[in-house]
Amino acid sequence: RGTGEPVVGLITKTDTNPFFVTMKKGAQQAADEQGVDLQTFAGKVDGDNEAQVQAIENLISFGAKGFLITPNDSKAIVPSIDRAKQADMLVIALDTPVDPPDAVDATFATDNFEAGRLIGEWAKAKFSTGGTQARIAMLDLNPNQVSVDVQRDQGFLEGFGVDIGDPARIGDENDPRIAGHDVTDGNEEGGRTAMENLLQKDPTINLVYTINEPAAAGAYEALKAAGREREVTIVSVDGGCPGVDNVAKGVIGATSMQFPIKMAQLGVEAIAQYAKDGTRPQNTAGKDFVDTGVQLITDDPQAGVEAKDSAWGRQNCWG
Amino acid sequence: MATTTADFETRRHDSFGLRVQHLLHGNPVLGPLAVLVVAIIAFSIVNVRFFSAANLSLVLLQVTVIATLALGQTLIILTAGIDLSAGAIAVFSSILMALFCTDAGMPAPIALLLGFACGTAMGALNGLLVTRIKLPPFIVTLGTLTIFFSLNAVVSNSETVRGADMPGLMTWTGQSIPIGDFRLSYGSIIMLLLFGFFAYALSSTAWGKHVYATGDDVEAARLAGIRTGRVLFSVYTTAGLLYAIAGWILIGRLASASPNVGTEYNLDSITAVVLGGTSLFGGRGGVIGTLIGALIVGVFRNGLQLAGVEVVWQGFAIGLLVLIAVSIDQWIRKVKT
Amino acid sequence: MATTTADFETRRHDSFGLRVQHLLHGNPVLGPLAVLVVAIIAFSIVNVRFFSAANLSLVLLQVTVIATLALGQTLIILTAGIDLSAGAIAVFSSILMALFCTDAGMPAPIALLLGFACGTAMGALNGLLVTRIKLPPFIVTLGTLTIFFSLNAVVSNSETVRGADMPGLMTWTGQSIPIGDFRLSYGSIIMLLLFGFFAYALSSTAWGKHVYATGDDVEAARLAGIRTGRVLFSVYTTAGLLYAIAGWILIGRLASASPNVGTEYNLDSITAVVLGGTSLFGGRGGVIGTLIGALIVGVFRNGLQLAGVEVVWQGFAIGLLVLIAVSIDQWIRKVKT
Amino acid sequence: MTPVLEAKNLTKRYGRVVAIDGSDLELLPGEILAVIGDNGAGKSSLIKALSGALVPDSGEIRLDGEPVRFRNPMDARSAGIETVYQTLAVAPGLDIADNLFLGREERRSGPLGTIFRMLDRKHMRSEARRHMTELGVGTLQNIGQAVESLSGGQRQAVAVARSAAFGSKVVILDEPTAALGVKEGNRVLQLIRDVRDRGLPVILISHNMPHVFEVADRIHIQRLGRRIAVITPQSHSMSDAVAIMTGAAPPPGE
Amino acid sequence: MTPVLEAKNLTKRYGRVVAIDGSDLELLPGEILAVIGDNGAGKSSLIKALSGALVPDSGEIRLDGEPVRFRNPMDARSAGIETVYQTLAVAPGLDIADNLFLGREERRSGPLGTIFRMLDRKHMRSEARRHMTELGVGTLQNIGQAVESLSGGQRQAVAVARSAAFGSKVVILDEPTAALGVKEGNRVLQLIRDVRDRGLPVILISHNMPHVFEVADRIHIQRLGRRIAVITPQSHSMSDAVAIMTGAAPPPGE
Ligand SMILES: Nc1ncnc2c1ncn2[C@@H]1O[C@H](COP(=O)(O)OP(=O)(O)OP(=O)(O)O)[C@@H](O)[C@H]1O
Ligand SMILES: Nc1ncnc2c1ncn2[C@@H]1O[C@H](COP(=O)(O)OP(=O)(O)OP(=O)(O)O)[C@@H](O)[C@H]1O
Ligand SMILES: [Mg+2]
Ligand SMILES: [Mg+2]
Repeated sequence: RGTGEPVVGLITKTDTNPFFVTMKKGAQQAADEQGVDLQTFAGKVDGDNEAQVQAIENLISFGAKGFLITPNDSKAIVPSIDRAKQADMLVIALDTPVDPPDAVDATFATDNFEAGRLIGEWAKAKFSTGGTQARIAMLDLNPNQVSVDVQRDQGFLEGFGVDIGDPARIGDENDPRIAGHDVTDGNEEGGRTAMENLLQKDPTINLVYTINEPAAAGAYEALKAAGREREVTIVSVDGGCPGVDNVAKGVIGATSMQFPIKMAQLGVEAIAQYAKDGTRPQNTAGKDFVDTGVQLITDDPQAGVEAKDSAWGRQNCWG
Repeated sequence: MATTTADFETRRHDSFGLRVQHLLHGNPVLGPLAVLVVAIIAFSIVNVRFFSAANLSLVLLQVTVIATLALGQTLIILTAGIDLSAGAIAVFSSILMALFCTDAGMPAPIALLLGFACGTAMGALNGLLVTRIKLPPFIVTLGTLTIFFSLNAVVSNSETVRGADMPGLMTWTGQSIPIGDFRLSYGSIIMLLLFGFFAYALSSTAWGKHVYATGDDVEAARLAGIRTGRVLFSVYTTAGLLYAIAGWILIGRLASASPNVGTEYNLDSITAVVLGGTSLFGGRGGVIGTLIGALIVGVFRNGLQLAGVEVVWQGFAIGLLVLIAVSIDQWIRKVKT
Repeated sequence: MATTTADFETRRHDSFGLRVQHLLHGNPVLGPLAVLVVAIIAFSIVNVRFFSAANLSLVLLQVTVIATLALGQTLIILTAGIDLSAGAIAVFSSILMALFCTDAGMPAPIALLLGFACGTAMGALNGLLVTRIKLPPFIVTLGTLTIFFSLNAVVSNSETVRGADMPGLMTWTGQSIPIGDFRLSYGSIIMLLLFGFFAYALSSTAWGKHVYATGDDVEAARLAGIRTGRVLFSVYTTAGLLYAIAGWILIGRLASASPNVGTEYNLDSITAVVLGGTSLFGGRGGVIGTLIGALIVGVFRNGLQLAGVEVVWQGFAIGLLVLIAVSIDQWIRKVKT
Repeated sequence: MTPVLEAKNLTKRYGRVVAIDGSDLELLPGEILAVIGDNGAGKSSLIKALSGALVPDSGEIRLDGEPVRFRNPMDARSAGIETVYQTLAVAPGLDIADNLFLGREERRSGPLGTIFRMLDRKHMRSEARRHMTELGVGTLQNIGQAVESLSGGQRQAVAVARSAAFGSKVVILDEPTAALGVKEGNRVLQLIRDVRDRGLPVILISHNMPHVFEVADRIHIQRLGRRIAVITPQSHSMSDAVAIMTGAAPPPGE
Repeated sequence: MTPVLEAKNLTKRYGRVVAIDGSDLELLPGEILAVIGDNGAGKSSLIKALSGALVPDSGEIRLDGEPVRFRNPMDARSAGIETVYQTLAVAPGLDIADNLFLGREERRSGPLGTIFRMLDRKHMRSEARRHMTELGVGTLQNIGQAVESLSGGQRQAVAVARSAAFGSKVVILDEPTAALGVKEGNRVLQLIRDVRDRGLPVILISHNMPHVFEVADRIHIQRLGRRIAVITPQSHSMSDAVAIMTGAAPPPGE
């Protein structure tokens, strides 16, 4: 240690999710290019705010120039970020914004509401061409109403044309097309169990929104076991390579791809820049964050919804 | 009973109530069973769809992995231990066997057996630490839990291995035989056979008696000439194998091997064991109770969703129901003495 | 020692080794302490920055909440119980006191006291279920854990309450007194005072003896005329209060009350207790060991990060180190007999 | 003379096992009442019912002629009934002094005791050593030893010392000399006489006939869960007693 | 005549407590050797060292003249030494038959036993009842009762029955009659004689001098952790023995 290179921190939600693993790889690559010393931290589980607070404390004590963080608790992390900023650090939120958003110097993120809205619009177009009445199952993350979960869920419903009520709350809609909500913890097992139970509750479900692609894969297994996989459309968000493969195989109808490597690279570059000459990054015009983009991937394109196919997706996927 | 007039006489004079007492006395699983039956009846009333063959087969399917884990957990808890690494071993084993037959290109049976061997070895590691260095099981398995989870993340690169990329044997446990509307998966069949096997081994073999004696009072068992170290080691090793089998069943269930599942497995499996009436202090209980305990949890989870209870309130309801279930069991036990 | 020539004689003939034995025999916390010292020395060698006043004060700050929770947990484990709801009570109490003084607009001292009262009541609920319905503590707190977490989500609407919106008293625990480079937070002071208080209460009051006797052998304690029900109830209730205080310290530490923290608190607090040498079977151990146990975990976490160990491998290293720490402790104990 | 302690028609069943089957007992003021009977005759169960350690299924208990209901050992203890159980009921991890004073610890005098509720450990320890020496247990090397590491007889002495020191109305001893050596056993017999001479009646369960015949004023014979006779050392010989107890001879008066 | 079992200069310390302080012991073929001594004299510790339950700090143990090292009770047991400990060492949750056969369960004959390793529960139960009846414990109402619910004496009978049934070289009994009734105690004495008559030597620890003098061939007197004398019932009277044991009289030959 002690190479004299400026220290840059990366604090992810967990260290087991492929999304963050990818993000870390991207950051490491950029750090090597920029000649900075990357220190990585992670929460023990999703939602583990305290580990992130400790990570910031450690970074302050290391004298880091700045750090990138995917906050586990958007609000609760803010006081720690304030302390870091007092120590003249550049703080960048990655993937998940903090609350209030201007507590950080910049946010490099997927517009999760937009990601949800894209698959919602696609599904709406598909169902209106098919002429069938939709029965929707909503497979969310967990009961905590975290921002990513809320934004994707509400974005999807908005895109599909459902009155979403309070856009900050999941489950306050009373559209009869929604057959039910359940939580998946964002993994295959949760996805399968939730799908199984919702199918028991309402066997006529034909459209499934999933918080991410592992949950989608689990939901597909449940549908397959019930013999309904052909009649049901699954939409998801992420753009991981297994997810894109599943689009190609017809398991997932459409998914919104996000770009974690880009997020991490932009973030590391911004801090390296700041370390060099003190310039701070600028937000995307009209948004309170730097939108790293989102791309709808489907092999069943619908009129009026811009999309790329799974071949393009394979080349640009992560993980 | 082998004997005697005395038995017979007391019995003859018994009131009906006392006979029920004796029945319960001889069959400690009746408590959990009563809870299960009540739960099933209650949920059937709330939602008629609950008590359909299709839904019940779903409940069985959903508890299969947890029940298999809880079987290993029961063995360990019977020896007054506890295993926090159960979920980690299962998930890590499933990742290993998946990687063996995909990345490493081994034939499926070999990959499977090697996966079992790895799970067994992980269990054996726990056993060694417990018996040789004489560390408390809680801390041993807490340590190996984090170790296995890290290794798991490193080895798998946190990436899911798809079932489609594996030979059919790996996902075979997920297939099922339809019996009318009831769909019995091979995984569930394996699980039930394992339960039968261990119910027998615990009640009718010398090994079973030694497990109970060791859990009851390890010092007394040692003085009575039981090699308690060997018994404990055999239990942890066996549990490791059972977890690996649970890992195999898990691959079938998810049609993939995912490194990110299973965070709740330990608590869930311990819950099943305790709901099934096995004492955390060792020496009392059995595996059939555990099976019922696992089913109770599965029935609650599924039943609440079908009853349309909101997700935030489901946790509340499950907590409450667990407490009520154990209270009922406790009440039934009280009648006994 | 009050007595006697016999003592004195054996002592006089003792070799140096035997004297060390006796020292360790009389002071069971020396084992964990040795582990802590070794860890500190090792990490200081790896990275000089570790053994700085600033960094050590950071470690103390980082363990404060866990240590306070582990204090309550120790009381319960001493009675042969276990509390899985510790983290949930702390977090729920912190949310409640935050909401009392923001949404409900109460004056800060009242909100704080009401928050403590709520935590105490939650502990008392555990105590009632354990003593009245005689349910096993594991299952009681498993049930209330999920109940409290759900209520927490419902009450808080899963939203974080910002410290900036609260009166200063609520976040006061996060402020600190600088002693040179060492920054001692008020939260840490409260925690240390609580440890002192309970170390005294356990070793030098009748209540403490009754806690030990109850944990040692509840039936014997009952026959000896101890109202074991009351003792248990007092322990669970006190633990609830301690968790609520931990919740207050948590608000200061995070400068906010967040409903989503604390999922790992139970395991962490139990780890601290066990590393501190308290037996999960009750009746053996004490709170000073727990403080050391909590510090061991904090030192490992911080030291590994400073040593530049990668995140995936940190879990591995912590698992390994926990095992090594307990092994060393075990080895020291062995010397004793 | 009203009996100090009286049990009428007590019954206790465990599932299919009958432990007490309509048993009576009377303890007169100032007497030593021995209870003898085969293994499993229900002696321990009977005195557990008297000391609140078990709640009988039916039957009545009277203390000084008043019906009482003990729901737990603490109830009986506050009524002045002190019991040494056959299983000893000691807290294995605590030391001798702690066990001796368990449930009625002595506090320091002054504010340390009243405000800080500090125990007077030194005094309790020296008292403990005194009690143990009084019982003839001189082999004790370390008064701070945990009770679990004591020899069988030493442990029994702890339990006996406790009851003798604290009984205020009735002292019940379930096989107090079983694990004791000759000298220690005799000391306990002496102790029992001392307690009686202090005016407290004693119930003594023992299988040791010489002991029983040495100290008892009356002997209650228990058989198959019920009292079948009450004799005195004057009216009957040891072999008569054993014969009645084992069923070899009919009980007197039948 | 080489002793069957011989201990030389055994020592065992627990921290500051000395339990065995350079003690010797010799057990000759076919004899009943009684070990007596005050409470805490180290009798139980001594025989625990002989049966592998504790590993002495120093000293030597010889079986049939060969030095042996028992690291655990199983070692001693496979060498044919069967022990009844003072703490009884029964598994409280198991029933009588299970405890009696613990560690050497009997399997069914035929494939059920060899392949399925099924226990012959029926046979073990009837054997258990036979053993208990042989010891005079006739009050047992339910042979399937868990041992923890037995009376003190019944529990002791289980432990004694086990050792008597299975000892093949030496039988060691640590206060086997302490909790037993008169009849049951006499049966155990008879059992001890029967075992001796089968050719097995027996070590009997007891505080009951009449019992000791009734059955013992030689009497080993333990005091403060060491053997201070070996006498015989013919050479000394009971009161001599007690005097030597308690230190009131000097050991013979000094
Ligand atoms: N908890 C219990 N469950 C079932 N049976 C029990 C229980 N407690 C006692 N018994 C039975 O009740 C009967 C009487 O037991 P008790 O302990 O009163 O006998 P005792 O006269 O004290 O014998 P001992 O002289 O051996 O101590 C015995 O047959 C015993 O097995
Ligand atoms: N584990 C232990 N730790 C500390 N001291 C012990 C331990 N075990 C035994 N001792 C001490 O060693 C001495 C001898 O004990 P031991 O049990 O051998 O006596 P004993 O002769 O069998 O007495 P008794 O007739 O009362 O059974 C006693 O003073 C006892 O307190
Ligand atoms: Mg008795
Ligand atoms: Mg002894």
